Amino acid sequence: MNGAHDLGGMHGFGPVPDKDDAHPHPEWYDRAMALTVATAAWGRWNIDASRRAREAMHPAKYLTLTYYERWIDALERLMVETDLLTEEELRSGEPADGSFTPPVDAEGARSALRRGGPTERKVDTPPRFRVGDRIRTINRHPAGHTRLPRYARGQGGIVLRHHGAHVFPDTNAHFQGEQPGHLYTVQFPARALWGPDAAAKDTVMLDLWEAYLHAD
Amino acid sequence: MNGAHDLGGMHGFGPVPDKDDAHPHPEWYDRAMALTVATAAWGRWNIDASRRAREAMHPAKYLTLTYYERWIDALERLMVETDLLTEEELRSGEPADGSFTPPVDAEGARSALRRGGPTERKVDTPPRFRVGDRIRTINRHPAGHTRLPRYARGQGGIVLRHHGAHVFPDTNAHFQGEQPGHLYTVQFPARALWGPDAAAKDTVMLDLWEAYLHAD
Amino acid sequence: MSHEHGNDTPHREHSHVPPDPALRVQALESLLTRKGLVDPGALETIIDTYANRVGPRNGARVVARSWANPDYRQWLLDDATAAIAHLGYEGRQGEHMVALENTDSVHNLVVCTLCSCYPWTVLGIPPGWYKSEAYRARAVREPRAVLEEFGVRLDDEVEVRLWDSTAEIRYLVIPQRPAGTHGWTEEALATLVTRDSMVGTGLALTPEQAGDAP
Amino acid sequence: MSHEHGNDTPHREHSHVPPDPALRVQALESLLTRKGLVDPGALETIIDTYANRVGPRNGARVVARSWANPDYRQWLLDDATAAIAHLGYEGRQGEHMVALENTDSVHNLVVCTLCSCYPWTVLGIPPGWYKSEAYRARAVREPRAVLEEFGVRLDDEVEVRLWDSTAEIRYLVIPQRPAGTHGWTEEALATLVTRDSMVGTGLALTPEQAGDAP
Repeated sequence: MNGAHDLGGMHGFGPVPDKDDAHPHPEWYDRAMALTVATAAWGRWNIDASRRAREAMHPAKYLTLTYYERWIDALERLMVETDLLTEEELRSGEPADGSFTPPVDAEGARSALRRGGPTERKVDTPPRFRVGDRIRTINRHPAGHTRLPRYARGQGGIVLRHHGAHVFPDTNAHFQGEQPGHLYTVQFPARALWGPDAAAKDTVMLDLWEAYLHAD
Repeated sequence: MNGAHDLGGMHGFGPVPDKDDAHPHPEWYDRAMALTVATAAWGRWNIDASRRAREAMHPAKYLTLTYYERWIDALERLMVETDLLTEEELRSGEPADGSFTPPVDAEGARSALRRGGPTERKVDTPPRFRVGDRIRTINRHPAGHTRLPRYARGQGGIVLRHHGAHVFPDTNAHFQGEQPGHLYTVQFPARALWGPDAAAKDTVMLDLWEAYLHAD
Repeated sequence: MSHEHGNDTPHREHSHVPPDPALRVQALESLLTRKGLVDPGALETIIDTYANRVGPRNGARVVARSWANPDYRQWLLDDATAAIAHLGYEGRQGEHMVALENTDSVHNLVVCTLCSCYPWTVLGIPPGWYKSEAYRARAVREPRAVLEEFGVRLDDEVEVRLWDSTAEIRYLVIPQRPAGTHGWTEEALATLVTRDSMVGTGLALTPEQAGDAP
Repeated sequence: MSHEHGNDTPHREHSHVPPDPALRVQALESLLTRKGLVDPGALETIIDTYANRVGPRNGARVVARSWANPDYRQWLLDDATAAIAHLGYEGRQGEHMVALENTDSVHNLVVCTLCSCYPWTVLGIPPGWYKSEAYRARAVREPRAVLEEFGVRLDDEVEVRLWDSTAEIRYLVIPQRPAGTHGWTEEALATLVTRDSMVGTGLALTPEQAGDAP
């Protein structure tokens, strides 16, 4: 979706804030992060669905909420969407049913963090592109989740690296299957993306799935 | 600028609101509009500068304010920028000096509305393009005001109409002169802009200055 | 910025919405009139103009004449600014007009994605939906879905021409003349011309929809 | 929607910011633990992991070894995931690692424009500025201006390579080894490796900046 999350190239946000990062952060940041990680162990959604849920907000809301507020807002909606919570429980704060068993305890959480969630998959189809190939990205504006940002649509670049096949976010985010596809790092001249104000030497790299690319 | 005002193609705003337009609007809308029109008669800014001022907000603020709040916010800043008001007067609400004479009274306002502000200008340079020419828009991302929206950058189209030369917003908005340039209506296939989800027959027209175009 | 919010909330301050914009406008009006920057009579004239004198009835009269008078229609298509001024409608936000003709094969729709440009001289002040983020964002990308929301279903064979008002050219859509209006006066025809039909989000009313014959 | 606000304010409701996100998180945590959806010990483990065990010191150790050991450096450039796992750093948000080598002619900078992807296993939780709208919006369009804000001035001859983390590949920048560190131990070298230098918004500290010799 062309949402407020697709920030690359936007103006108007001012200088990068708090570059010395000196402020201690409030404890609820940690707890929001930990709740998000701990509930993921239920396996009812995936990282792409999490991102999709965080993006699926009115743009004014996205830009008004702070970072972890977006996480919590998305988490609540994901838990309702996947039947772990009801709207009524969220409203009241009272569990209607207390008979669940958490999927991970302290030790399980430690293992899950160390295991992570690799997204590389074996596929039978060979990659369509090789390192050095010239490609052009598609120019689509899907209503659903995608990882091809607006600034890089319809642009020409060169394949820099092939990463094997990875889970495809555009389907996985909507529980429509992993549909793994070949993933490439593509290099774009900064001037192609941004015009002559960019430095002539500079380049921009994105990791892009084969479905985002065609030969140029 | 790539601001929150550049809304073409965005997702996440939901259905078009209040299509029956049944709500009576509050009186302050009219007064915000009238103040904006009446102060324009000072001639200290132009319509492009007004638009520039309305865009020059943090994106969260732009999307949070209602329409006429943006107008008033921009008007206050323009009046300070052009020395008609001071920050202190805005803060206190008290004029530091009451010796001004309004540029238009009731009759003058009526005349000004009827006169409007035509933007066509005579220029010596002939138009570079003719009706039917294939052009491509530039892909630039200026920090200042521009009227080439993001969705139409780097796109190929056909010149549909020539409107003579008009005041160039990109300079005029910043008080850098009218620098009139030839203005064309350019027709783009909807699918070129939006991909295969658009209808094959549909087209999108934009009014674009020569500086935004090169031959394709 | 508050330390309490930590290090990624510098935009918090920007989300502050003044509690009452009406009071802010009132304070500004008071300041400007007392400082002598604005004449109260000028304000009343401007408000009265768009509340009572300039509105979609102007455009309806233009469209009705173009339906009734082929020479006028041709003039309107060739030089809308002059043809519209001939009926007395000219000035602010109507300095450079273009008329767009809806036909069996073409439907025109107007938007301003970057702000809310609108032909004030013939349609008055734009309605809220025209200025909404949703309309500005969506009309250009999915005009047919937006039209369906407005109750306008177009045949796939019809080309939608979407006009994004990026300069000072202002567009007036000439809707198709409804069937069953042969011989109607311009005054009667004008009652069928809605504001939405002149933006492209509606069609002209049929005599049945208008509910009364001339 | 309130009639008072009229017809173009349907998004007003969306601008509502919950007055206290800390209370919202507390309520959610209470609900989830009482319902048996989350184990309190799991939460403490996760918080402790990123507060005390996983952070930029991990990445600094990787970089220091790559400075001290050419074979390790080559391994890191060839297969960062394995070379980093060899030092014990693996798992969530570090499943697929790539190391980027800064040189006299190339400076690498990492951003995630679409969310805030970051190599947790080697750098921990991202700092606020990395997650900020300003950094996400600007780093990709004007990396040199952003670098100047961070106090990093690059020669025009240097190519800036900007990496937008759009997939699950996570990037670790290997900053250039500062002069005057010949013969330093890995432990001493690691003290020169800042978090920012591994994102690309900083350089490694010089011995003078670090303030103490090994």
